[in-house]
Amino acid sequence: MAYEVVLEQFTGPLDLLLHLIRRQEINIHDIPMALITEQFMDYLRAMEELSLEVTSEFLVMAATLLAIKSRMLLPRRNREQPDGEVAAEDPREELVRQLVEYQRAKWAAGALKSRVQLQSLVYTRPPADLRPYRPSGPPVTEVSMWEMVDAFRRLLLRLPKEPRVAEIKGQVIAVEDRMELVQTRLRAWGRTTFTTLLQGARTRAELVATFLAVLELMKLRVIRCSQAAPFAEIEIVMEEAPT
Amino acid sequence: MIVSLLGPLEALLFAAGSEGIATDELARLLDVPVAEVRSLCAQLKQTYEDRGSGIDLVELAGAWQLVTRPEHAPYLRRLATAPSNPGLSQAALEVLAIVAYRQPISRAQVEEVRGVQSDSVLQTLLHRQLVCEVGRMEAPGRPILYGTTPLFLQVFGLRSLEDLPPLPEVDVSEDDLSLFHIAPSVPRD
Amino acid sequence: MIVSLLGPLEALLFAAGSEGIATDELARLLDVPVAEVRSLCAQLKQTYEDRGSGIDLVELAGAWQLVTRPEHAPYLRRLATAPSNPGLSQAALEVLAIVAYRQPISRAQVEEVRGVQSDSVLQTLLHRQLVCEVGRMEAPGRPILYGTTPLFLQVFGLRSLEDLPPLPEVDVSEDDLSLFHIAPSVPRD
Repeated sequence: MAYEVVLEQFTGPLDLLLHLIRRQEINIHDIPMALITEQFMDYLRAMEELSLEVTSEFLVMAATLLAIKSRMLLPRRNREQPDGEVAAEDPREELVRQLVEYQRAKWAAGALKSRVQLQSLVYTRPPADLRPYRPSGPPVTEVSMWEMVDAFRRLLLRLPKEPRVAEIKGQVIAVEDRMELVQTRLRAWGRTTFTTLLQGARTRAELVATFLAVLELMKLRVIRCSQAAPFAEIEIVMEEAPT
Repeated sequence: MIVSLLGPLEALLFAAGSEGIATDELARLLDVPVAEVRSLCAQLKQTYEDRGSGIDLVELAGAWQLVTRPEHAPYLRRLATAPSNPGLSQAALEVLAIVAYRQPISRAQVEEVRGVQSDSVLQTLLHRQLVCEVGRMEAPGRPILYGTTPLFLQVFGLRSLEDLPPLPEVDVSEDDLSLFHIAPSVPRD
Repeated sequence: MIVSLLGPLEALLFAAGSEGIATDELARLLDVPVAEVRSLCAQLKQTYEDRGSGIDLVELAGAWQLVTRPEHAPYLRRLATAPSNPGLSQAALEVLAIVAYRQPISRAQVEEVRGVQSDSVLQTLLHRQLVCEVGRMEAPGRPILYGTTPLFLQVFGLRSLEDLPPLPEVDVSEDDLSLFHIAPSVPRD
């Protein structure tokens, strides 16, 4: 199936859903969940293929759609209305309410956009220099320096806060390196124990990598492990070199 | 008497330029009641219209202001200084629209309508002084409530919030929406 | 045809502000011969006279310029001394503060800090001779750099720029700020 490559940026999952609904000319109050869910998932897949970031909100919406879709397949539970009437509960109800609300917001955003576009065609002029009309004295008398400082401080407060960035330094510990290390040790010492090997490890990642290295070396039949009794020390020796 | 005040009114508005003058301030400057200021402004606006003037009189964010007419923008664009198009993203327009129509509103409420995190967009709008904090909600955590600023009214050419186009009551028809589509000429199917 | 250009002419002159526009520049902007510009300007001037407008069109030093009429000076005097029109708007104070503390600074840099277009505010400050051009930036387009003037020091009672109170660089705690918001009685010297 050929994806329609929509390079339009959707502002969120509701925006995308609304687009799909409009494209299919679907009644918003009667959304065919299977179809829409499938198309939504297709779109996410296409986004991934294009290496576009799929934010968590899209994934949450995908899960919601799947949940609604599966609930649609179940026999409808009935629920008692306040007036005693029994009405079938539609699993889509909340989603429809959200979509209708969002649709209104989108309409309003469009209305604002055309207004700002119109307004950008309107020019004005800077205020005239009224100094000649002032009786006497300096042009600005009613402001003190502190008012200006206050203005600047208020501005500083208004500035967007710098996003806090925590740098996570990843220390990459390759299993291959650990395998190399284990073999070096064994060549030097002839034999060792599992505990001894792990003693040098300073981080969880190092522990895991060393453990994986031992497993891998066992699988490759480079080393042999033996244990005298349950929970006893695991002894590690080099396999006899194949002759 | 009334006619003779049209000249002073125009001179005052001309001198005030982009700062504009509020109705009550004009009443003080011209020494007439507020109602008469409104009538004078209406007359001046009509005069401009009647003679196909390049100037128009508008009320923006509570202040009367002389501006050029949109249809003359092509000529004015050739002058060096152009008014800024604030260049708001689709997301920013969405948040702004929700704040404008639903104010006072908390960030969480904005996000509920949009279905998407809106923190950074809101920060941008705050910084650009299109929205501001207007109070706190009486709820756990006392979340900040946001509203629009006078600059918002100015940028969007609104006299007041009542000037916002009314929201479609229930459903928006396909046609209404397509008006605001960016590229309706691109076939969608 | 000629009539229809009166609107654009008026819009251009209005937006040009106190600098005015030279005849040949108007000819270029309106795409008509110089002789026609003169005729159009004469017509516009006549229009203002006929309706007792507050505006007049004059030719000063080769540039056409819209001005207010001398007979309306008493009203403008009121505007100039209006108590509700203190020297500088909040926006002007903000721009002035940025220029004062960060000079030399370009308009684009001021706008970056404020997040709002600051062209007309900067114009106002230039006009009031509180800021002035101090050079050009070595950057594409060689943007103008602004700084404060001697008049700025005089108006704010400063011996030199070193007299400006030091500012907290980035992190201003809420408490610090509220001190400044509420208590302007902080000793001034």
